Amino acid sequence: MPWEGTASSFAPVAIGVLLLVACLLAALGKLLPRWAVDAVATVAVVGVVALDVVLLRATRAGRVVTWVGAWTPSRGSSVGISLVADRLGAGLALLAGVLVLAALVYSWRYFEDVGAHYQVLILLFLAGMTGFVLSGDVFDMFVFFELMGAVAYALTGFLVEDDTAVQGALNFAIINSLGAYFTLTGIGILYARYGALGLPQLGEALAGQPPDALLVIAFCLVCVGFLVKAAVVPFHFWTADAEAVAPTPVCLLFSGVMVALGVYGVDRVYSTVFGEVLPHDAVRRALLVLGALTALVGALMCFLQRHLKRLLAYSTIAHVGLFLAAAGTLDGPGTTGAAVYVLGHAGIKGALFLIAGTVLSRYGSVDEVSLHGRGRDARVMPWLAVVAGLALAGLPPFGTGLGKAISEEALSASGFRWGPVLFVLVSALTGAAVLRAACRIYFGLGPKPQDDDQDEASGDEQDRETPALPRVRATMLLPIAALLIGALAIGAVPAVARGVSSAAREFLDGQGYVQQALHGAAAEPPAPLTEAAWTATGVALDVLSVLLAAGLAALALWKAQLPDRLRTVTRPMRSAVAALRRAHSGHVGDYVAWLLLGIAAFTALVGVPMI
Amino acid sequence: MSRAVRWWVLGAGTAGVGLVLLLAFLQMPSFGSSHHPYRDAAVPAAVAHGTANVVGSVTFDQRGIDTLGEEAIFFGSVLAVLVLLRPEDEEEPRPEEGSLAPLQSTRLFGYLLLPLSLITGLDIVAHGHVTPGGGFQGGIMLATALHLVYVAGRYRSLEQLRPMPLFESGEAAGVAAFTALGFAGIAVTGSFLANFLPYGTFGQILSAGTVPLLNIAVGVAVGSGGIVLLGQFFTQVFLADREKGSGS
Amino acid sequence: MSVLIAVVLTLVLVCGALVVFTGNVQRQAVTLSLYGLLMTLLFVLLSAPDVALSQVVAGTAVVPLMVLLTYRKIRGLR
Amino acid sequence: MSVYAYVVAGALLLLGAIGIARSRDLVHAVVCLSISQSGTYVLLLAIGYQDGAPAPVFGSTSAPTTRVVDPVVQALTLTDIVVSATVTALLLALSIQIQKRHGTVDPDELSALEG
Repeated sequence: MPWEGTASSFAPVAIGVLLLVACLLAALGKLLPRWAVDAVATVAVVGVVALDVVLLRATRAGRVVTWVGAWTPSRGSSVGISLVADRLGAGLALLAGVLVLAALVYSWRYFEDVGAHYQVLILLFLAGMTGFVLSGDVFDMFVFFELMGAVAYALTGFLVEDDTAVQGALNFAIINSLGAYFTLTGIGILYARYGALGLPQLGEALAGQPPDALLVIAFCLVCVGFLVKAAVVPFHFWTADAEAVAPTPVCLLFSGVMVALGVYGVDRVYSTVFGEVLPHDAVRRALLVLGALTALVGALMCFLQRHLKRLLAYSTIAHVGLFLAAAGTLDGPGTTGAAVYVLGHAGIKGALFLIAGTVLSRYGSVDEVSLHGRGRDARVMPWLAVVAGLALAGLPPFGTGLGKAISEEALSASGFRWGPVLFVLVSALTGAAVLRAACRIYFGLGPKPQDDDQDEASGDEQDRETPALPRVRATMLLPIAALLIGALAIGAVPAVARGVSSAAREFLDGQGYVQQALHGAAAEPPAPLTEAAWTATGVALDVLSVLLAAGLAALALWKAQLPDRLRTVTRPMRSAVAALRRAHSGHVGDYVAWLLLGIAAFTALVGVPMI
Repeated sequence: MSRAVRWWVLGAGTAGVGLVLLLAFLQMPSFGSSHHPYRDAAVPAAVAHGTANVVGSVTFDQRGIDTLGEEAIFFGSVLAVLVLLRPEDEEEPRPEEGSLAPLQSTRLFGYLLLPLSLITGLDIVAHGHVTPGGGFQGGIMLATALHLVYVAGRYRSLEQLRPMPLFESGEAAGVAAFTALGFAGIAVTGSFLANFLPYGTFGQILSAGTVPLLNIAVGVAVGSGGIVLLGQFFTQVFLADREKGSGS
Repeated sequence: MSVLIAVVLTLVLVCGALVVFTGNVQRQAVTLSLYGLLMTLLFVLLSAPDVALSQVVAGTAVVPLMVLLTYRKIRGLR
Repeated sequence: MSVYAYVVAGALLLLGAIGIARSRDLVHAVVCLSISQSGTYVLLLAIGYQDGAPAPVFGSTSAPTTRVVDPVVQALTLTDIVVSATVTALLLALSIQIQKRHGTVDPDELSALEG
C-alpha cells in the first residue's frame, strides 16, 4: 500500500521532534547556560530542516501521504487525519525551517538576557507552521493556525519593556482570533452538510455538487482566517502594528513566511475542495481585486513611512497583494510566479528586517529622519541594504525579479493587461522606500529633513532591543548574507524555477490529490512549464521597475528642492493619503469593524456575480 | 477613524455578515436531523478499539494529532503568560500577610472539599475513555481544586504546597509524554500516535489501548499548566497590593 | 426541536448580550460566570456531557476568576 | 424553527464582535472575544445534535449503536474550550502589561500607533 514506508513518517516526526525539544528546553531551561539553550534549539531546527530536505526529495516521486494513527482509508473513506506533503507544501515547510534557523542564529548575539522561553516559543512557532503547511485536514489546519497565532502573540509582545509592543500584540491577537472563529464557522457549515473534515474527503464529497449559496459562503468564511493571517486588505491593519513592535528576528518570520502561508491556505482549500465546484472566473476575479487593492494600499503606505520596521511591514503587505494577484489566476504560470516570488521575497525581506535590527542595535532608533547620515562609518551594511532595496524592486537575477517576471507574464497571458503595470508600480514604490531609507541613513544623501509632522509614528521612541553593540557581530551578518545569496540563487539557478513550476502544477491538480490521498492512486509529478524562466519582456520590465524605484527614491531624497509647481500637483492626492493614514488608527474597534465589512464584501465579490 | 464612521462601518459589516450567515444557515440540514456521516464511521471505529466513550476515542485515537496541536497551543499559551507576566526587577512577589482570616465554616468546608475534589478530578482523568470526562476537564478540575487551600486557609500555605518550577516542568513533562506516546506508535506499528496497546474489555477501566495513557498525560499537563496560570495571576495581584500597601 | 432547548438557547443569547453590554468589568465577570452555567445547561440538553464538563470547569470557574484577578491588578495599578 | 439554534450561534459570534468594537476597556474586549468564541461552540454542537439521540458514551447498560449524537463535533469543541481559556489568559496578561506601560486600557486613548 502506498501509505506505509519510511517517507510517510517524516512529517509527524518533524512536528514531534520540535515539540519534544521545546518541552525539554522549557523544563531544563533555567539550569542550562544561555549558549547551551541556543545550541540545543539550533541543532533541533537543523535536524528538522534536514528532515524537510529529505521529505522534499521524497515528494519528487509524487505526494507523500501520512494517515496519522494508522487510520489508512478503507474503501475510500477514513476517520483519521492525513498529512499530505506535496512538493509545494514540503518546499514551504523547508522555507519556514530555513528562516527559523536564520532567526535563531541572528538571535544568539542579538538578545542578551532572554531566558529559554524565547527559543521554546520559536520552536513551537516552527511546529505550527510545519503542521499547517503539511496538513491534509481543514480542522487540523485550523488547529495549527491557532498554534501559530498564540505563539506569535507572545513573540510579538515578548519585549514587554517596550511600550508599543504589548498593544501591537493585543491588536494582532484579537483580530487574528476573530478571523479564526469565522474560519471555524465556515468549517462547521461545510461539516454540517458533507460530514467530512479532511481535504481529500471533502474534495470527493463536493465533486459534482451545484455551486449553491452554502458552498460559496463556506469557502469565503473558511478563507477569512487565512486572509487575516496573509494581511490582505481590509484585514491587514494588525500587521504594521505587530511588526513595528515585534523583535526583529520574529519580524523576519512574520514577513518571510507566515503571511505567505495565508495565501497558501486560501489556494490549498480552493484547489483541493472547491476547485471543481466554484467557477474559476468568480473566484479569480475576487482574488485579483483583493490582491490589487492590497498591493496598492501596501505600497502607498510603505512609501509614506519613516519608521523602518513599519515601512518593511507595509512592503510585506504590498507583496502579499502581488502574491495573491499572481496566484489568483488559478493556473500553472500564475501559481509558479507567486511561489518563486514568495521564495525570493522571503530572502530579501528577511535580510532587510535583520539589517533594520542592526540599525536599531547600533544607533538606538529606527526612525529614518533622525538617523540621517548616522551610518556613514558602516562598511558592509550599506551595500547589503542598497542591493536588497534594488532586489525588492525586482533586480534581475534575484528570485524576486524572476517571480515578478513570471507573474506578469501569467497575468497578461490570461487577459489582465493591468497586471504588469501593477507589479512594476508596486515593486518600484516599495523598492524606492527602502532605497530612500538606506541612502539617507548610510550615505546621508539629500538635505537633513526637518521634523514636519509630529503625529506620525516615528521610530524614535522605539526602545533598544539589546545593549548598544560596538560593531555588527558575525552571527548577525552571516544570516543577512545567507538570505541575500539564497534569494539570488533562486533567481539565477534555472532548475529552481523549473522545479517550482512542476510543484505548482501538481498543487493545482485537486483530483490527483484526492485520488492519491484517499485511494492510493500512483501520481507522477507533471512536467515543468516552459514559461518558468527569464524572458526578454520579463527582464525589461524588471529593469524598468528598478530604474523607476531609483528615480522615486531620488525624488523623495531631494524633494525639498522640488519646484513649487510640482508640489501643488500632489495637493488633492495629499487629502486622500491623509484619510488612508488615519484609517490605520491602531484602534482595535476600527479593525473589527473593517474585518466584518471585509467579510461581507469578499462574500459578495465572490457570490453576487454567480447568482 | 472617528466613532461615527466606525459605527457606520460596523453597522454595514454586521448587517452584511448577518445576512451571509443566515443564507448559509437556511441551506444547512435542519437542527436535530439524523444526517451525520462522520459519526456513522466514528462510532464503529471507537467500538473496534474498545473505547466506550466515543468522544474520547475521536479526541485521542482517531484525530490524535488535532489534540497534540491543542496541547501545543495550551503549552505555548501558559509559557506566554509566564513570559508576559515575569516580574521586572523592581517587583519581587511577596504576598501580604495578616489579611482577613476565612470564616470557620469556609475553613471546614474548604478542607473537607479539598480531598473530595482532588479525587473527583483524578477519577475524571482516569476514566476519560469510559465515562464522560478526560485529561482536559480533569486537569483543570485538579488545578482549581488545589486552590481550595487558599480559600480555606492562607495564601502562604498554598505557596508551600505548589512550588512553581515543579509545575512548570510538570506541564512540559505532560506534553512530552503525549509526544513520546506518539513516537512509541511509530516504533511499534510504524505510524505516529497509533493505538498500539491491547484494547482490553469494552467498558472496563483497562480498555481502549493508549487512550487512557494519553488522557493521563494530558491530565498532568493541563493540571500543572492550570496551576502555573492561576499562580501567575495571583502573584500579579499580590504584587499590586504590596506596592500600594493596601490590605488584600 | 424540544421547547426546553429553545428556551435555554434564548437565555444563552440574552445572557450573552448582557455580558457584552455590561460596561463594568467586575460585574461582567460575574455575568460571564452565569453565562458559563447557562452554556453548561445547554450542552447537557444537547446531550454533550464531555463538553458540558469542560464548560463548567473552564468557562464558569477559571476564566471569570482570571478576569477578576486581571481587573483587581489593573485597578491596583491605577 | 429548524435554524433557531444556528441563528443564536451566529448572533453570539456577531455580538462579541460588536462588543469589541464599542468597548472602552481592553479587558471588556477580551471577554467579548470569548463570547464570540462560545458562538462557534453552540454552532458546532447544534450541527451535531440529533433529536432523541443519547450521548455518544456507551456504558455497560447501553449497547453500542450509531443512533447517538455526533461525537466528532464534541471532540473538536471540548479541547477548544479548555485551550481557549489559556489563550484568553494570554490576552489578559497582555492587557495587564498594557496597563503597566500606558497607564490605561481604553483603546481610544491607546491609539498611539498612528499611521
